[in-house]
Amino acid sequence: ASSSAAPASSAPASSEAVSSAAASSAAATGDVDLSKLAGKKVAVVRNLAAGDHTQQFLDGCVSEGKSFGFTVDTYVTDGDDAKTQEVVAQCISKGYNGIILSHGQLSYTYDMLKPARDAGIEVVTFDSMPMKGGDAKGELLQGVTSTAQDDQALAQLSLDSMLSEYQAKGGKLPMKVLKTFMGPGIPPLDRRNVVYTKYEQEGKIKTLEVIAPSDPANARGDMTNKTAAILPKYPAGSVDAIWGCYDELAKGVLQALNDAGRTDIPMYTIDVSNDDINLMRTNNKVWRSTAAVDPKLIGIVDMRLLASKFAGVETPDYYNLSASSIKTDELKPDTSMTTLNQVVKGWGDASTDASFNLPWMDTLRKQNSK
Amino acid sequence: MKELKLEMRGISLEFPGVKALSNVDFDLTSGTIHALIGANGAGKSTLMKVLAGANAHYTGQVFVDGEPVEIRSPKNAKDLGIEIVYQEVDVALIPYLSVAENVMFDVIVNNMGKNHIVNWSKIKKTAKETLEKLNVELDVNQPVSELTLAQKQMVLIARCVVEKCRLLILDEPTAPLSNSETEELFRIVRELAKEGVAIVFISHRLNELFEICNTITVMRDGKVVKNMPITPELQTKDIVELMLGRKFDDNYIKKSVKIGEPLLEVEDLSEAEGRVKNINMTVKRGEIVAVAGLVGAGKTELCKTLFAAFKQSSGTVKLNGKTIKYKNPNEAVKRGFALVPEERRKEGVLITDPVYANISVAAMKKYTGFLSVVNKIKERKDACTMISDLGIKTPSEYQEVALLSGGNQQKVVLGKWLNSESEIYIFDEPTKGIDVGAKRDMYELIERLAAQGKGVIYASCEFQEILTIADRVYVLYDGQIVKDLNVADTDEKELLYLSTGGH
Amino acid sequence: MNEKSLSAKNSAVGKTVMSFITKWGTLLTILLLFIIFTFANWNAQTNSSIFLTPDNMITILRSISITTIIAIGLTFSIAVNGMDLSIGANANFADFLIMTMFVWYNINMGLSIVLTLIICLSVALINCLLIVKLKIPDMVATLSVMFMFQGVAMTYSNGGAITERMVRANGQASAGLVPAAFRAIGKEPWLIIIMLVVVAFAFFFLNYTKHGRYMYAVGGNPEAARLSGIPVNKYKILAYFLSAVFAALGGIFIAARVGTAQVNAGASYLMPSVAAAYIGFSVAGAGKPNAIGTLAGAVLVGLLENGLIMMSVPYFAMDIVKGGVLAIALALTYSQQKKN
Amino acid sequence: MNEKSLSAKNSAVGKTVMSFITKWGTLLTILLLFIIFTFANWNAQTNSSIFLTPDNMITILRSISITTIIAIGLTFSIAVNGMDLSIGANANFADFLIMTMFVWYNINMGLSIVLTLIICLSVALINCLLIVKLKIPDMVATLSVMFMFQGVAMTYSNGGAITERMVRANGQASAGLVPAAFRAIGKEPWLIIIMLVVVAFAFFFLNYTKHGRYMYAVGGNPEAARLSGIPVNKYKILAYFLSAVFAALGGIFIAARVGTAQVNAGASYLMPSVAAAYIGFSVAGAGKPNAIGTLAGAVLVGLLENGLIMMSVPYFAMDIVKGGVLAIALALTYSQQKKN
Ligand SMILES: Nc1ncnc2c1ncn2[C@@H]1O[C@H](COP(=O)(O)OP(=O)(O)OP(=O)(O)O)[C@@H](O)[C@H]1O
Ligand SMILES: Nc1ncnc2c1ncn2[C@@H]1O[C@H](COP(=O)(O)OP(=O)(O)OP(=O)(O)O)[C@@H](O)[C@H]1O
Ligand SMILES: [Mg+2]
Ligand SMILES: [Mg+2]
Repeated sequence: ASSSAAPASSAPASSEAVSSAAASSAAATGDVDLSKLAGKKVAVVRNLAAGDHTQQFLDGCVSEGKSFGFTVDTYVTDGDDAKTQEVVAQCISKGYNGIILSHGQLSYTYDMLKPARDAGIEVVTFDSMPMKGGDAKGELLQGVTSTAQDDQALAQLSLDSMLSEYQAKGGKLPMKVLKTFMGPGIPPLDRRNVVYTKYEQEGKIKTLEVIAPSDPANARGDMTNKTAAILPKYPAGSVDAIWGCYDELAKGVLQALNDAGRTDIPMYTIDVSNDDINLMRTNNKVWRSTAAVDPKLIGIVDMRLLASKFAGVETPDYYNLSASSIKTDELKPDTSMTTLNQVVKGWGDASTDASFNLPWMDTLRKQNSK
Repeated sequence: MKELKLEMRGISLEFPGVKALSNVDFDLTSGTIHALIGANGAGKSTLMKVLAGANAHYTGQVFVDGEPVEIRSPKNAKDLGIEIVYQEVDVALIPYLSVAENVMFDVIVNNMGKNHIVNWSKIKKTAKETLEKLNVELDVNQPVSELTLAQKQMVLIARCVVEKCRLLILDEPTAPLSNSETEELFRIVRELAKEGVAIVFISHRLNELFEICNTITVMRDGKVVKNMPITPELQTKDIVELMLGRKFDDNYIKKSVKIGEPLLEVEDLSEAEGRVKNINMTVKRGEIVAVAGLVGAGKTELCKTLFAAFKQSSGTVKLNGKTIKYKNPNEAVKRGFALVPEERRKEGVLITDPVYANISVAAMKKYTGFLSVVNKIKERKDACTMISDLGIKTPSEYQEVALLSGGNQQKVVLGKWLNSESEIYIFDEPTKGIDVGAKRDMYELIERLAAQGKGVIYASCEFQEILTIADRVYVLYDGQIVKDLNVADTDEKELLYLSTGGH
Repeated sequence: MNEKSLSAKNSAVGKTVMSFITKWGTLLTILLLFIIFTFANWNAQTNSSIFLTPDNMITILRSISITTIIAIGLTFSIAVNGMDLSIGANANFADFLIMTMFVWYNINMGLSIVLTLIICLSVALINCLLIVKLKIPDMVATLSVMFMFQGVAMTYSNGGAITERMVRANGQASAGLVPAAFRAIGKEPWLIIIMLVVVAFAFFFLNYTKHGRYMYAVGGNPEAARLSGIPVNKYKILAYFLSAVFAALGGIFIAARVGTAQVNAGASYLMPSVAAAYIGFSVAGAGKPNAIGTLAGAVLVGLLENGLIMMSVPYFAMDIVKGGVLAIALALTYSQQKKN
Repeated sequence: MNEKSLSAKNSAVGKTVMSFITKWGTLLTILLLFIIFTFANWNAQTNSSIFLTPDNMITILRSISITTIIAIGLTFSIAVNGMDLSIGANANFADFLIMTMFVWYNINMGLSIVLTLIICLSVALINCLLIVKLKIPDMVATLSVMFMFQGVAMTYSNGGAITERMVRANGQASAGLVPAAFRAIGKEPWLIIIMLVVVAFAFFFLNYTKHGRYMYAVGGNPEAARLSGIPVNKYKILAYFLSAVFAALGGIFIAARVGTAQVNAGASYLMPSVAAAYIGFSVAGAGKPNAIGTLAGAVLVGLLENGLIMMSVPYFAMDIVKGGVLAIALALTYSQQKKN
């Protein structure tokens, strides 16, 4: 698995740089007054529909928070941005010590979190940027750490894997690709699309058709029906690959391929879950690889950043979680999300500096496990 | 069939705010046709609903053949062999099901035993035969919602005679029927009585009672006031007196009113689907013009076409000498038309609204001012006046219309239009279901309208009524006016002759 | 005279045509769409339509089958003049239940299906309690039950999806697998056969058994039904139980088709089911909810989606066309009615 | 005799209590919840409730305001015995429209709002065409319109969200910004004030004007209303227009509140609005859709959600409690009715 993707240009610092800086600053702090961390209450607000990815992210937050002795409450607001704002306002008046926000929109996140910061609440965000004036180039809300998956790297990993398998078989560029997509307007997908479009412009890829769900609440089933209707137009040999801009869409496509008994089109995707691993293994001819960041690790890292803030340890403004590529051929029969690290190097490794594990955290965990 | 001896003892029943029955005794035996009469709201329907199991919360005791029985559900009643034709047809019909199924409904519900599969060919055949027996021509596959009121009534009667019962209750079955249907019904009723069925017959047409009933029970204010056999000596006058509890002269003399300028002139009017054709008629100010005809002649259609509730396809309508155009009831009302429709529950009242809102609904203009705000105080005052003018029996003006007795609902419909200050009043069978006392009050109100210089169109299949109240009469046959007569120059026989197609 | 009778004849013909359209509007629309899609998707090379292939017909049938099964359940509740908004949540609940039976508890297929159906009857139980006992209007009663069971399914699964080898709360991966036979019933021919059996059952039940007729009576005029001695509440309860059974069955097929239980997977079947059942009202001039009509409604919606995608209508414009054609089909059927 | 009259008195008291509960069931539930939440969220340190703070009360009002505005629109359509399922899609459409006016076209705030409201009347236009002209049952007619306008909004935005500085198809970033004043009306006090004004308007309109009276008459018995001279179609049309206006207004506030237009943002308001309007039916014994009731319904739902979050109920269990309390509130109100 390669994580040597180009540094994310949208974020001001590359993941490597930030994480090493963080690690060194933590080392410099030396001993931390752990009593400051006792009995902290944390709210995790996730503005996406409940689902597998959400659950793993929340799991990461809760398990890590509990191990630190925090009380962690989780809220899911189903992509309803008005509701997100009310829930965060409520969390502020409820007097949490820290808030982890996932997937707030640029347009309101700054205004929404400002009162929290004013009230002295520590904040870490994931895939949401609290920028003043709702301008991505604006000033970051003071004291907040904004984390993100490295979407650019994710897109590159999956597309490169797609191209290299094709070219290894002697295929000629451009590749004829069925693209799944949803948006624009969903920031992570937009960032992935930037990379895809670049490859298109470079003449590496030619998009035959865009398949997109019109019912976001039932993306998977919707994609099955849509793909099923499109497939008859493309007899075997006329499509070189399918690109799944995220796994939920890809799984819908896979179902349709299975229904039609088609194994002639390989598929390359982004994101991973237990379900995905099962399907990759059972459809190894079709689903060739996926690029992903461990969603649980995201939750863990966000919680660690928050803990560092409680402890008064210096934290970076931006933090990008690095992506890995998971190849179907590498999967073992018993591989699952928890054992993925046995086949993918560095996967979900929560013990390293890069995932922000600091020495005093181990001490804290030990204290709390007693 | 087993003889039936039914006794009701000390039956009482209360509704919120209304003591509908107090300590009523009532007896029935096989083979008799028992008339039950009383003013509107006297409690006739309520008493019969006790027998039918629809008023489960009665107190008192019912005995069948000397044994005490509990009738707490319709099923109990059916098990005892009691069948009822309810006063309001739409209480008992399932509109979107076919005529056949509606006729055979009780058979399907109660007499299929352990059989779960419906035998459609048999159902249709039996339904058809039953309707033929009643001399009714109907397509049994048609949904009931497409039928006219009279046809619906016949479907309900067919339902009750399709299988033998021990007691048949007919609650004002003849109200929407004209003579010929009534004759058919009576024929069947007599046959049933001969076969030993006990029959209760409710009607406000007193002469009918003399025709077929043996015994009569008179009710007033929820009590039985008299129980007697019908003998040749008995006079309508006496019964009416018992009913109303006061002296009553049923010999109504029409007051003469000055007839003025032509108010409404209709030339060559036809309905879009040809249900009435080439209508020519004139109504002068102060004149009461009747439209006579049998069921199906098209009286309702004529009334609704004049009111633009049915589409007018050709012809002209002149009001005060000026040709007017109007395409729907809203525009008709604006030009001064008022229609008391035939099917009160479906077309006349806002059934779940209080009485006062029903009375004001067609006269909103009177109660609204700035920003269309409703003057509720005036609205309720007028409603109270109307309630007392028409003698509507209701606990208060706030009572839901659905909870009034049939005749009182009809009075509410009348009240709605009397309150509206229209120019042309169209009454389609307005006396249907209202008692003799109220009928007289209504005549007086209609005359008062005439005296104020309004025009009145009065459609009825009861020729006696027409002869009493109208100045002139148009006879309708098959959707066309066949004759224009002065009431003074005609009689019931001629009207009947003309309306059955004689020339 | 001659002229008059001629025009009368013309108008009579016109009336017949109109009443024909009214009766068969939905089916006509389906036929029309079929023809349009066949020729719009013509492949000049092979000189055949890529729409009108056995494979694609099966694809359409497959895609409508779950909707149809759930909509048939809804048809029963509408037949008693009710409305069951809990069907989507119920299907979702069933989806989760059966998946956990396989994955968490390793229960065999037959037993899992039976257990799921039985447990899902609790939805009907609560619906009936609220509607029949507590007299809450159907629409809101089932709406609150919808919320409840959305929550129940989520709580049961801890807010996540149920998949093979998923990690349970105790940190262990679950051992159970989804039986291959179960996955098979989520594919043709089984899925399609079962859908047809369900439609046939509902058709027979509603039209040829007295129970079906009672339901219509209850729906058409509850007062009349009560006064005729029909146990109105019993039949309302029956209708909601049937609705729950078919919704649960639909949920089981979602599981069989997908092989996992996804959060809220069932919810998206509510609206298409409502559409199918209502479109079906007037098929063949029934004027009331009926099994064949519901099937036709589902076919219309499914056909439309399939054909439009084939014609590469962009996904975001699809809903416009879908809504439009739906409106046209309905207009054909209803516009001639109730005018007198 | 004495005993009898005593028991009669008792039962009379019992009856009064029951009828009181029936009338005020929803409000009682709200009060109860209020008390429960106040004490369940007691902060021992400050000896005050973290629930009962001015801030949190404002949060609740703010959170219900958009739902209430949309639900008031729905109240009009239910008053004429209709049903407008297109409100969610309409709100969504308005959300997109107004955002593009700001972001794409740089139109000023006043004009944008007016234009949006006007354009959204097209939803009402189509609803009325289908329902009034073509006689399609309200539920399916508006369902098909819902699909249509979901599609229209998506097509208009090319399938994506509308955000400030978004990149248009031509590769250029849009220059328009959302006016700060516009964002301000999406916050207290404006949002709350406008909600109250909307409720007051609907209350006045339905209860004190003849138009409101006519709407109820049309809803109660359309045939009798027509034959009483009420222009039934006109009032149906008016109801659907009001429904569309308030749905669009709701959509404008979604935009003001969020600052972007997200795909299908309006759809999630449909179900809560339906719930609010139906819960409101019986508030104060009205027995029909009414403005105060709808507000009470929205308050109930909003209060519940807020209180449960305060009590840290996990997100996946929230729906169970919500559904349950809803059912209880409805049961209190309805169970005593129509028994006589
Ligand atoms: N369900 C009910 N709730 C309240 N009051 C009722 C109800 N049913 C009947 N009443 C009242 O009971 C009284 C008797 O009504 P009933 O229908 O028996 O009269 P009726 O003799 O049949 O009159 P009509 O000749 O008008 O049909 C009336 O005052 C009526 O308002
Ligand atoms: N909805 C309808 N559809 C078709 N035909 C109808 C309809 N209503 C009435 N008709 C027909 O119109 C004619 C007149 O109907 P109707 O019985 O209402 O006349 P009427 O003179 O008012 O009689 P009634 O004594 O019942 O009031 C009949 O031939 C009837 O079959
Ligand atoms: Mg009566
Ligand atoms: Mg008539």
